[in-house]
Amino acid sequence: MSAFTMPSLGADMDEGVLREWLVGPGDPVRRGDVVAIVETDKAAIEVECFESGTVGRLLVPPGTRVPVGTPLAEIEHGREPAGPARKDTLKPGTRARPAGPEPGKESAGRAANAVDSPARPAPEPSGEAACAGAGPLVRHLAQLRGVDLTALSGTGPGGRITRADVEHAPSPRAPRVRATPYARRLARDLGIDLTAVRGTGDGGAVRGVDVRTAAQGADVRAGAQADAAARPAEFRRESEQRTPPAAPAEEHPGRRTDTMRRAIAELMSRSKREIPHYYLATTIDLTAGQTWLRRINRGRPPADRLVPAALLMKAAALAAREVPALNGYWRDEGFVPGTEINVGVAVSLRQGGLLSPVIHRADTLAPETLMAHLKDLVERARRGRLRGSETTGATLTVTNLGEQGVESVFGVIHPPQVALVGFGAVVERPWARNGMLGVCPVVTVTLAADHRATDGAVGARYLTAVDRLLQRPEEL
Amino acid sequence: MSSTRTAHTPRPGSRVRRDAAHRLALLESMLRVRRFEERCVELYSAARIRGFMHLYIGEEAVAVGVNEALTGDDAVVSTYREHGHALARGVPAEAIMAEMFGKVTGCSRGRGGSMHLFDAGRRFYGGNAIVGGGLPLAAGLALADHMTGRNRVTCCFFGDGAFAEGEFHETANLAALWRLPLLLVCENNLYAMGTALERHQAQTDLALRAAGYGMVSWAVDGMDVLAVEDAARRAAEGVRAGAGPHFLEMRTYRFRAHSMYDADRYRDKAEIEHWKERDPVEGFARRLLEAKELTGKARDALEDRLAAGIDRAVEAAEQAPEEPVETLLEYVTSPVEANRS
Amino acid sequence: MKPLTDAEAASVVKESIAQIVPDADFTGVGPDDRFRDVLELDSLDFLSLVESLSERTGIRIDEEDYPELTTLADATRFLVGRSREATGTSPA
Amino acid sequence: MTATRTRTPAPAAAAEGRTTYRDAMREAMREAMRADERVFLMGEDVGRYGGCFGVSLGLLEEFGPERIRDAPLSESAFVGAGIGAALVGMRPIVEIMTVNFSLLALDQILNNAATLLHMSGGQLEVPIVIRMTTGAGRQLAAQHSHSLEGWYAHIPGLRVLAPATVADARYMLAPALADPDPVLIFEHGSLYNVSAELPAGPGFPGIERAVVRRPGTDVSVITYGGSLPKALAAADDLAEAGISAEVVDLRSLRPLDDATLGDSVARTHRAVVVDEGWRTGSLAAEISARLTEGHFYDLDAPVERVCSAEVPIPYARALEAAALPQADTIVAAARRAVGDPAPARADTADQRPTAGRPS
Repeated sequence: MSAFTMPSLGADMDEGVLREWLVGPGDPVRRGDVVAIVETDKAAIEVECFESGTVGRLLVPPGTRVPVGTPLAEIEHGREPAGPARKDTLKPGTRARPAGPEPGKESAGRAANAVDSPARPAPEPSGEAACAGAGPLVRHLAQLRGVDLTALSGTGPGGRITRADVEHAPSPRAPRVRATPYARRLARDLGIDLTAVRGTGDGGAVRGVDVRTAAQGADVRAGAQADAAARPAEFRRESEQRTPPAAPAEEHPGRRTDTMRRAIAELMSRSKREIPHYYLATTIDLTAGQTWLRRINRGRPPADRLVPAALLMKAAALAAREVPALNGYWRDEGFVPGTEINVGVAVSLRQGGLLSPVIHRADTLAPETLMAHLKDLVERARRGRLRGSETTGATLTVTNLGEQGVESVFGVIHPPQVALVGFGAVVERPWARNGMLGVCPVVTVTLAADHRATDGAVGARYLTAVDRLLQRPEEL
Repeated sequence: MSSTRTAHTPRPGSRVRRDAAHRLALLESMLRVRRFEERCVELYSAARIRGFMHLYIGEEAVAVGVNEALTGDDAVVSTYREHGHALARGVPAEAIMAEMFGKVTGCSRGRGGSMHLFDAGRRFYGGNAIVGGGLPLAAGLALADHMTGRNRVTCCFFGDGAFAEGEFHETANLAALWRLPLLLVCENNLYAMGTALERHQAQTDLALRAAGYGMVSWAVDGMDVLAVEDAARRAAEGVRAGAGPHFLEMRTYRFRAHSMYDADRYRDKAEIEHWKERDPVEGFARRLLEAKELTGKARDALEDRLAAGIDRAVEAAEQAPEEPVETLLEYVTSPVEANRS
Repeated sequence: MKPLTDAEAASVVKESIAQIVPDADFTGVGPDDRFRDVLELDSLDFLSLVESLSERTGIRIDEEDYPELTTLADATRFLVGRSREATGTSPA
Repeated sequence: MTATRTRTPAPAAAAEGRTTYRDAMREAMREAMRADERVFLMGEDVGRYGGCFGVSLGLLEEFGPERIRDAPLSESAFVGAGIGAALVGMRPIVEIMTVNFSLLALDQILNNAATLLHMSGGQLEVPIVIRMTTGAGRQLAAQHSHSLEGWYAHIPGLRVLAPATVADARYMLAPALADPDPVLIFEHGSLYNVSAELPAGPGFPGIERAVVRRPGTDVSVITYGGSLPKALAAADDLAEAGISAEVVDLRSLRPLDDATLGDSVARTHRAVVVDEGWRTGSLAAEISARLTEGHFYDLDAPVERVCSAEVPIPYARALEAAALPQADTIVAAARRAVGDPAPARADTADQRPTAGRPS
């Protein structure tokens, strides 16, 4: 048996509110299933479970705020998903906690009733103190493992954070997938997200054959996705099912906005405090892009059409391939290049606030695929249905404030990234070409970059690349 | 199948030159070993030499006397207490000292150290640091000569401790059985490291026991270089004559610790002092002085000459380059097969 | 298939917008306001709107038609006009 | 490439045109002694008795007692004597009855044969060949049945060979004698009666390389010596279940041919190492570690090992059989590796990689 714990969904997350259980005791779960909705300072996020088995007791009732790493539910393991949880709770081995409610009494609202321990109040924010209470070795280890020390409560003398605390802290990085080394290599080569691959090996391990199957199905799935988009009514029904009327987002809308505001404030302050930004801008003739889009979209049903944002995003990602110095992280007083080009898409939420879901390996995606990802992510971000893995790992962020009509946006870099690309509105402007003045659609693309990592010349090279790429949209 | 030959008992004293020059040469040879090792003690204490180092001091008459019976064609297989054997054999002091310094000019290129001195050109097949380990090897050298009909002697030194090893008994039997041209020289210094002979052998007359294998076996006063030379010559002559292996028990004594320093808890100081009265080097020098074959002045000149030679060896060893670490994996397999893992 | 009435078309437009912006407050959107700006619809939202309108009415909407969908009044008019064209001829 | 059916026939007397492993080894020695006067054979009962396993039968008559030298039961002495003789130019072949007895000569093999070249700073080469029988399967119990070749493969300065085929028995000796360094040849006792047609000399792959005895695509079964026939039999069974096993014969246990092993695993992504030695600290462990070091990102399953049970090899037939790697345990390991642990079932067949299935 293992515990499903409050995940860390970002480097700056130290606690979260369990908003909703999507499973109950006795439900079989597979690794990767979405089992709960967790509200962070930024968003309500669907969190997946990383074990296969049967849900045992739910340890935390909805609405409870708990620190990262707190066990939320038990996952019982067995080859076959076991019967109802009540059977399991009778096992002596699971009686570690004070007795819960009579198993037989559970009926409606069993999720809430099944919770053994009373909701724990959120601990006093002790981040700074905890941080101060960690030795250099522990700090180093935390950095290596990407563990946020402020999210830990120390178990050492005087609340000191020990090495073990860091080692036992859940890593905010992408969840560990049980996969063979060969499957990992293959997934990387084929551009397959391992977390999405169903493993058929021992203990659900993903093997080479699974990755190949997934790769073969990728095209099929992309098609299916388009299908789903073409049937919004059906999709809506599903989402209504999944989102009960008392959805967390609506439950405390004010507070959620407040907490997200706080998180954004913290992140942006840190950025402006730590990162010496420099800014560059250039205006690009988008005639070729527009023409190409019009041609592509003609005759396609709306669901299959591309918006200019998809094209711009692709150009931004490809340019990052040409200028890798802008794609990655500033860490430990040095630039760490990203191994992939994962583009964070700044998505503004209607109720206020900002989310940055990530399109992984955006440079490798065809515009159509990228468009499908974009639609899906933006839609789910706004419904508070992003998965944890979809909000992490960005190596470069693109903002598209132009959607709101502004012509240029000088953005604030999301640390630890080193650059942010902004696209303004596509507008018609007088434009001289070949000595002739005409009216062209143009877009202003801006770059905010970290001067510690690069100098202006690198940034200029990047914008030039974006321009050049957009002149040949058919090659994107 | 080797033919059965009648045992040959050589006449004592045959062909041994007894002139003064020869005796002075023996003294010089023994003194060189003694002074060389005394310098080793100094260098070891100064940490210039490391590892195990077993000194021969007190036993010099054996190496020097036996060597008189051997020609350049003969082979020597030795033990880890082999500075004396190597020097007597003619291995240059420079090469030995450099080896102990772990230098590239060492006689084993720094791979062996004090316990593993080799000089293939002089047919000196090494210091073997496994007690008794050199005996089968020596039998093999002798077997090769036997099979190819070369009239050469292989001389194998070993201690009384090796007499307890199966390898001695296996080799003695094999060599006697096959009539191998092997000269077995047991340096009985009365201690297998710290265990006295009577505490590790039921029958302490080693020559008597060796004779049980059908070998010609004698016990010899190992503190008297002339007696050693005489016995060795007679034995070697027998070996060359095809009489099979010969066994010499050299009764000797080491004056210093088993390896550099020990507390001598296993033997009395009085016993050591008693044996020192029979110091093979000083005793022999005294005899030559008394016989007027050596003068005080000549002795001083000899000492100066030896000291200068040792100085040169130390100086050369100091100056010699270290073997580069890049060569670490060399000499594990033959260079022609250098591409092996 | 019958052509849409003005009321039906207006209702379809509002429902489609509400689907995309669940808490859209139409009291703040006049019939001639550019609803894209008022309700802050980005290009993806707008595409979803087009999708929804097309789905609900069966009317084909091309990119060239997008400028017709700027205000609630425009959109209503567009849908009514297209539905009339469509009836009598083969549906799009 | 299609896998040929290479199940090794049951031990039988040499048929017409066929040679047994024993005869091949004898022929190799005869050829070597005819070609080079420096070569001689020494060991217990190699002469009049004709060799404990009959390998040297008849050689005494041809070469005489000087070159076919019966030694007393003194492993240390005659192995050491072989080393000494090799030091001065001879080319001795020393036969030790079994690997268990070789422990009595371990001092000579490790402390002298493997070490002299190095200790002497390159002055002394030791061109000796030491042959010995290894392995179990003949109900000889715990002091005649062990497979300790892995211990020797641990020792730098030695070359360790394990001829598993009649051709290797015939052709490995000459290059071993030509090698300036000590070479140990391990002859699995169960192989002496195996017979096969000898290929012509050319095409012999030397003593450096491992050889793919049967190509396959789904899993590499890596083995040597007496386990090779079992591995080939297992490959037959696996083929019937639709699993294509590649069988790799190490041939040289030291040095290991990492390239051939790696190439195979890079193709099949799965490895089963079959080693009659005990599992703990085994040669199989070494191979598994090397594959993991060098081919981690090729591996699609943990490396499986099929070794002897950790028990002194027992006498009773059933117990002995249970202690040793067998075709069925190899099959089971291969199935685990390809993720198809159950005996072939129609409903799981689709989950297997399709590449290696016969069409």
